[in-house]
Amino acid sequence: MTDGTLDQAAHGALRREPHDALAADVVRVLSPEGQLLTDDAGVTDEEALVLYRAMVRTRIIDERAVLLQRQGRIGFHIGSLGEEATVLGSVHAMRPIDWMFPCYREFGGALHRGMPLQRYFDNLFGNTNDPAKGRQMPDHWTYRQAQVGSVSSPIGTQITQAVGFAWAARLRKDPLVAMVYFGDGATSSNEFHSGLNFAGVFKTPNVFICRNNGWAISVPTERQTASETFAAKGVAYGIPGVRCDGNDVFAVVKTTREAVLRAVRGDGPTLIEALTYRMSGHSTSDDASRYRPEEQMGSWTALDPIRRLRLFLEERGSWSTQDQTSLEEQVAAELRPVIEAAEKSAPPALETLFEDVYATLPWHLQEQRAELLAGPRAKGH
Amino acid sequence: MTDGTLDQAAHGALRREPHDALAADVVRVLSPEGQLLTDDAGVTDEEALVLYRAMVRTRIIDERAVLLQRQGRIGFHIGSLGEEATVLGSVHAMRPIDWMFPCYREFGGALHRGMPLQRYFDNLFGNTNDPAKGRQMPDHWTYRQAQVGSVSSPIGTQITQAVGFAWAARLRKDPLVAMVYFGDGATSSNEFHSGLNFAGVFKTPNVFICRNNGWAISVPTERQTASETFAAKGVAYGIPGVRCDGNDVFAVVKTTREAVLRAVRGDGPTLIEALTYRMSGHSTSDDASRYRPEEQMGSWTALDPIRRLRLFLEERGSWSTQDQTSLEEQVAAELRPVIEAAEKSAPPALETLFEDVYATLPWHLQEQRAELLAGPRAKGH
Amino acid sequence: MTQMNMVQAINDALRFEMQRDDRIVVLGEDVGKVGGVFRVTAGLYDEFGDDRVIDTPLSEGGIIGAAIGMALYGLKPVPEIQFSDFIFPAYDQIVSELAKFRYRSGGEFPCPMVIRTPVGGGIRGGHYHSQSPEAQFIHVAGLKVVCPATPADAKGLLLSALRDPDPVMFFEPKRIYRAAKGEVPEGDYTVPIGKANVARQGEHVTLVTWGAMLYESLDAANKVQAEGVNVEIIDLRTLWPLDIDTVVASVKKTGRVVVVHEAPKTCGLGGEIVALINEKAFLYLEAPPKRVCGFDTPFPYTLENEYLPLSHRIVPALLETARY
Amino acid sequence: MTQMNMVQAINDALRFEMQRDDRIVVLGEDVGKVGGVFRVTAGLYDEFGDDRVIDTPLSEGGIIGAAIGMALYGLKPVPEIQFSDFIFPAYDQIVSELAKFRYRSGGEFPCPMVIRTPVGGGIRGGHYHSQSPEAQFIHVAGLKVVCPATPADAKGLLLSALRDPDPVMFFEPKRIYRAAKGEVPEGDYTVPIGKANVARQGEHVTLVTWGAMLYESLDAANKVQAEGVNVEIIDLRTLWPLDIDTVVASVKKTGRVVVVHEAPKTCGLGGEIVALINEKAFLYLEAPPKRVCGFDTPFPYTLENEYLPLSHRIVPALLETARY
Ligand SMILES: Cc1ncc(C[n+]2csc(CCOP(=O)(O)OP(=O)(O)O)c2C)c(N)n1
Ligand SMILES: Cc1ncc(C[n+]2csc(CCOP(=O)(O)OP(=O)(O)O)c2C)c(N)n1
Ligand SMILES: [Mg+2]
Ligand SMILES: [Mg+2]
Repeated sequence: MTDGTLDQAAHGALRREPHDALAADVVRVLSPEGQLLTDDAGVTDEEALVLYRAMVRTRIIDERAVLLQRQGRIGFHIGSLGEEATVLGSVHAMRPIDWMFPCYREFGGALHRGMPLQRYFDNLFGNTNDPAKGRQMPDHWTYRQAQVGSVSSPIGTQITQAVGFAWAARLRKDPLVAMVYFGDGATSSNEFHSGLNFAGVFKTPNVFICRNNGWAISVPTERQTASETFAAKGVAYGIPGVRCDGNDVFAVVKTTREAVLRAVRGDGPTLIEALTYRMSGHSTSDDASRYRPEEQMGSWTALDPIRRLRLFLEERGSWSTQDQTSLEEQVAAELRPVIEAAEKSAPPALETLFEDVYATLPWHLQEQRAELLAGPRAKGH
Repeated sequence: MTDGTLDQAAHGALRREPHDALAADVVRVLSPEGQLLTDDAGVTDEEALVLYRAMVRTRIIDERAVLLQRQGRIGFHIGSLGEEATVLGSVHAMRPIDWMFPCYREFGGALHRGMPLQRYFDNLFGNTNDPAKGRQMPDHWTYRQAQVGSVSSPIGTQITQAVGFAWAARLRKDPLVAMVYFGDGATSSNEFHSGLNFAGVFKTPNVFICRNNGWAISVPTERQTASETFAAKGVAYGIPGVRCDGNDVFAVVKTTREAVLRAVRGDGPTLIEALTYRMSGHSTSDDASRYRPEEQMGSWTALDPIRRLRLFLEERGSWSTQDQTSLEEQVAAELRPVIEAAEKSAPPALETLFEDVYATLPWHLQEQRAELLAGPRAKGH
Repeated sequence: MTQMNMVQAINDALRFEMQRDDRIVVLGEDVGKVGGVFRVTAGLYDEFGDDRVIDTPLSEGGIIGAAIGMALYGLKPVPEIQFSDFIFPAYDQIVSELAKFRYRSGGEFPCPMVIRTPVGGGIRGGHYHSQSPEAQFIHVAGLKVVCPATPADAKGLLLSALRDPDPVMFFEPKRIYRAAKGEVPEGDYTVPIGKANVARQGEHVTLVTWGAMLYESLDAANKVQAEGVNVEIIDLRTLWPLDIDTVVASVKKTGRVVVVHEAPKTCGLGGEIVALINEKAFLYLEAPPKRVCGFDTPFPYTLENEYLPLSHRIVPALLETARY
Repeated sequence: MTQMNMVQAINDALRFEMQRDDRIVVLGEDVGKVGGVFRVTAGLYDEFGDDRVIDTPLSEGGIIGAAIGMALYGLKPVPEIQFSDFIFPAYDQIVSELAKFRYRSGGEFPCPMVIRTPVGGGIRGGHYHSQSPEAQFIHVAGLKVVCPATPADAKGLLLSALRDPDPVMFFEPKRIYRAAKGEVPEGDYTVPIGKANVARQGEHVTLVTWGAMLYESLDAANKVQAEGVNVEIIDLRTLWPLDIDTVVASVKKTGRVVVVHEAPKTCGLGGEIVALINEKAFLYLEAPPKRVCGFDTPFPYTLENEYLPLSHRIVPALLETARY
C-alpha cells in the first residue's frame, strides 16, 4: 500500500497549479518590480500612500504581536505577514456602508475601518478593557461600530452568515454589500458550499474574498482541491469567479471595487481569489519549516506586496527612505502606550464570566456566579 | 418587502434551465419516440429486453407499493416512477465487483443486482424477516451480499461514504468502482461538497449519479442552485461532469459505462447528471398538486422512459402487446406470494430492539432489555 | 377563544406576529409554496410573499448560517428544520456560532431567532423522523429550549420566543400536531418562557415531562389513581432554563419523582433533572427518582410503541415509586 | 517499561498497531507530513507513507464520511479531528450514520473506527480550542467514548479501541498531553474498554472524574486529607458504557459522591452519573451527590482557570460533601 500508487494519484492534481500568482488569467496592475502594467493605477496618489502606510503599519503591528507572544506577554497571535495587500486593498475598496465579515487574519482591515488600536491590543491581552471581556483568544476581536463582524475560530462559519446578512439588507432595500474573508482551506468547508449556493440562488450582494495564501496550516492548495483554481468554484454556484494578484494592492482594489459595484447594481455576488502567500507560520503555534519547501518562501519574498508598492511609490518620487523611517517611528510611538495600557490592565472581573450568555442571567447562572464569587480564587491571576 | 424585487432576483436563475432534458449538451441515444439517434444502441438486443423488463417490473412494484400504502397496509413508500431508466441503466452499467451506494429511490436497481423481492417487501412491512429487523422505514433496505450500501434518510450522507469506500478499495488495489446515487436537492448538501472534493483530490474510483428529477419535494431545481447545470458543479472539484438523458436508458448505460471505465483506468471520478422527472409526489406523504405546474407533468409524460424503450423494441419487432401482458401477469404472480408472506409475518421480536447497537450488549442495554421484556406490552401489536 | 390543533395554533402565532413585526422572515425547505411538509406554514407564502416566506436549497447549515446573518442584521428569522433529525448538518452553526454570538462579542452581536422543528416519535418515522435531540442543545450554553404540549401553549410560547432577545429552539411534538386540540386565545397571547405548568395536581408522586408524553403521563396518572396513587404532573414547557422552583416545590411536597421523556435515557434531560433535585431537595426524597425514557438505541420503526415511554411503561414506574 | 508522556504513548500505540495491522489508516488535517498540530502522529508519515497517513482537505464531515466508507470496506480508519471543538461539522455523520450503521443494517455493516481528538481546556485556547463535548456523543446510542488520563492508559485504551468492533470516540486531554508522564509497557499492551481505575483508595467520599481533572482531583484529595477527609477517586477512563459496578461499589462504601468534569454542568455526564447512582444506591446516599463542572457559559480565554473545575473548586465540594 505504500508503493506510491495512490501517492501519484493523489498528486495528479499537481499537474495544474492552483497557486500561481503569475498565471495569465490573474488580474494584475503592478509588476513584481512595481511597474504599472496598465494606464491607470485605479487609485489616486493619495490613496496609494494611504494604502502603503496602512500596509506597513499592519506589518509592524504583526511583528510586534509575534514578539509579544515570543516574550510570553500574550498567548497567541495569527497575522497577515505577506497578505497585507489582499487585506488592505479589499477593505479599501469597500464603501463606508458596506460590511466586513473577517476570518482571523484581517486585523489590519478592521484597523483601517476605524477599530481603535487599543481595542485590538486589549483583545490580544484579553484584559478587562476588551469589549469582549477577555473571552476570546487573541485576534478574535469584534467591532460592530465600523461594521465589522465577530472573528470566530471554526473555519468557514462566517461565510453563510455574511450571505444571510447581505440577503437581509437586500430584503430591507438597504444598498450595502457584505464582504467576507476566508482562506483557501476554507473552500473545503460546508459553509463555503452552502454560502455560495445560497448567494447564487438569492443573488445576494456579497463579495467573497478567498485569500489563497498557498497553505492551510501544513496542507498545500493542491491537497485542498483538484479544481483548476479556487475562482473556478464559482461556476458551481452561478457566481462569477475572478483571480487577482493578491500581492498587488492596486489589482486587489480594482477587482474588489468591480465586485462591489456589481453587487450594488443588483447583479449579485462575486467570488474573488486573491493569490498571495502566507510568509509566516500558520500562527505563533506553528513551525512552517517542518513542511514548507525553502525555495517557495524565496520566490514569494520577491513578490512581497509592501516591497512592490514601495518600489512603485519611490519610482514616482512619492516615497523616500526618510518617509519610511518616520513612518516606522510613528507606528512604534503609537504602539508603546497602547501596549503598555493593554498589558497593565487587570483581567476581566469574575462576574463577566456569566454575562452575555443570555440577555439576562437565568437562575442557574445566578447560582453559578454566586458560587464562584463566594469560593476561593484560582491560582495564576 | 413583498413587491417582488427579491422574487425577481431569486428567480434570475430562471434565465437558464437546469432541468432541460432536450438541451444540446445532453447525451442521448434514443429519441423521445424511440428512434435510435446513433449507429449503435450500445447494448445488445438481449440487454435491451432485460432492461425493459426490469424497468416495467420496477414500475409495477412501485405502483403496488403505493397501493399498499393507500390501503394502510404499509406505512410509507418512496419510489422511482419516471426515473426507471436512470436507475436501471446505471445499475446495469456496473460490473459485478462494483458497489452501489443508493439514495432511497433505487430499489429497482438493488433488485436488479439480486436483492430478493421478498427481502424488499419484508422491509416495506418491517416484519420479523426483515434482515434489518424492522428498524428502518420502508424503502430503507440493506443488501450487502449484492454489494449494495444501506439506505439512509439524511440527504447526501452516502456520498462521502461512497468516496471513502472507493478510496479504500484503491488503497487495497481492489479494482472496484463505487457508484453513488443522489438527487438534485442533495447537491446542496455538505456531503456533496466534501465528497466530490475528496474524490477530486484523491482521484477515487467513483461514479456520482445525480438524478436530476426536477424537484426536491416542492423545491424546483432553479431554487436549488444558480449553477448552469448540475454537471457543471464538477468543475469545482476537478471532476468531469456530463449530462445524459435520464429517460433514455441507452444514454444512461453509455454514459455510466464510460464513467466506470474511466475510474477503472485510474483516471478518477465522474459526475453524471441524469435528466429525468419525478412523475409522482415526493413520496406517499406528498401531494404534488400543491406546487407542480400541470403542464410540466404533461411534457414529461411524453418523455416517459418506459414508453420510449417500448417504442424502440416494438419498432424492432422484439416486443408485442402480448409480451407486455404476459410480463405484467408474471410480475403480478411474483408479487402475490411475496406480499402475502411479508404481510402475515410477525413484527420483530422485542429483544431485537437492543441488538446491534453494539457488537455485544453492554450492561445498560441488558438492563433495559430486561425491563422491557418483564413489563407490559404496548397497545397496537 | 377558538378551538385549534397544534398546527393551527403555531400557524396562527406566526401569522399574527408576521403582521405585527415586519422583521420576521420564515425560511426553510418547503416552507413556502407548499406550506411545510406538516403544513405549519400554510398560507403564509400567499399572505406575506416570497421575501418573507422563503423556500431554500436543501442545506440546514445554509439555512441556519444565513438566518444568523439575518439576525445580525436586525431581522428576526424563523428558520424551520423539516425534522429535528435533520438539524445535525446545522449543529456546528447552532452550537459554535448561534449560541456563542452574544457572549463572544461582549454583547455587540445578539442573535435572536426561533428555530422551529418537529420533534419526537409517533408518526412511524423510524430512525430519522422520530428523534428528540433537546439534550444536545440544552448542554450548550446560550440557547433557550422550548417544547409546548398544548395548542394554547404552542401559540403563547411561540409568540414569547419570537419576542425573546435570545435564540430559542422551538421543538414541536409532531405526534400531537393534529391530535392535541384545545381552546386558543385569539390575537396577542403569550406564555412566559421559563414557567412550567402543573398539568395535574397530586400528592404522592411528581411526574416531570413535556411535549407529547404529557398525554401519556396523564393517561398513566388516571390509571394509577384507581390504585390510590395521586400523581402531580409538571409539564415543563420550557426545557431550559427549566422552572426549577415549580419542580422543587412539587418534589418537596411529594418526596417522589418520575421523569418521562422520549429521548434516549443516557445523558438526556431526565438525568439532569434528577441531579438538580438531588442538589435542591435531597432530604425530601423518599424514593429514588426514576426515569422512563426512550431506550439507548436508535429509534425503531416497527417497534416504535415499545420504544417510546408510553402509558404502559409509565404506570409501573409510578406504582413502584409511590410504593417504594 | 519506558517513561513517556501522553503524546508519546498515543504515538507508540498507533505505530505499534499500524505495524501489526495494515488495515489501519490515519487521516485528518495536518496529520501527515507535519505529524499533527500536537505532533501526536509524528513520524508515522515517514514510516507508513502517504497511503496510510493522509493529509486531507479541511472538512471534518469529509474526513468522517470518508472514514465511514473506509470502515464499510473493511479498513480500520483512525480519523483525527484537530480539536474536538471542530468535530461539529462532522456531527451529522457521527450521530446519524456512524452510530447507527450496525443497527440500521441489522448487523450487515458494522463500522469500527477510532476517532481521535484532543479535548478540554488548559492551553489558553478560548471558546474554540477548549471544549469537552463527550456528553453530546454519549447521549447518542451506538458509540463508545473513552478518555485516558495517564500515558499507560492512553496506550492501552487506544490499542483496545483499535481492536474494538464498534466505533470509539477517543478523547485526548490536551492539557496533559506533555504534562502527564509515566511508565508505559512496551509492545502489545491493552487496557479494557469499560473498566474504570480506582486511582486513589478512600473511605469518606467517592470522587468520579476522568482526563485532565484526575490530577486536580488528586491534588484536592491530598489537600482535604490534611483535614481528615479520605477521598476515593475513580478515574472512569471509559466514559460510556461506564463502569457502573466500580462506581456503585465505591458509593455504597462511602455514601457520598462528587463528580468532576470540565464540560458545562447542565446535561453533562455528571448529571447522568448522579441519576445512575440514585437508581442503584439510593439508600446508601448520606449526602446529596455534588457536581463540580465547567460553568454553563462558553469557554472563556482569560478566566480559563476560574472556569475549570480545578483543585481550588474541588476542595470545598469535597469538604461540604464529607461534612454534610
Ligand atoms: C472547522 C475547523 N477545522 C479545523 C480548524 C483548525 N484550523 C485553523 S486554521 C486552519 C487552516 C485554515 O486554512 P485557510 O482556510 O487556507 O486559511 P489561512 O490560515 O491559510 O489564512 C485549520 C485547519 C478550524 N479552525 N476549524
Ligand atoms: C438532511 C436532510 N434534510 C431534509 C430532509 C427531508 N427531505 C427528504 S427528501 C428531500 C428532498 C430531496 O430532494 P432530491 O435530493 O432532489 O431527491 P429526490 O427526492 O428528488 O430524489 C428532503 C428535503 C432529509 N431527508 N435530510
Ligand atoms: Mg490558506
Ligand atoms: Mg430531486
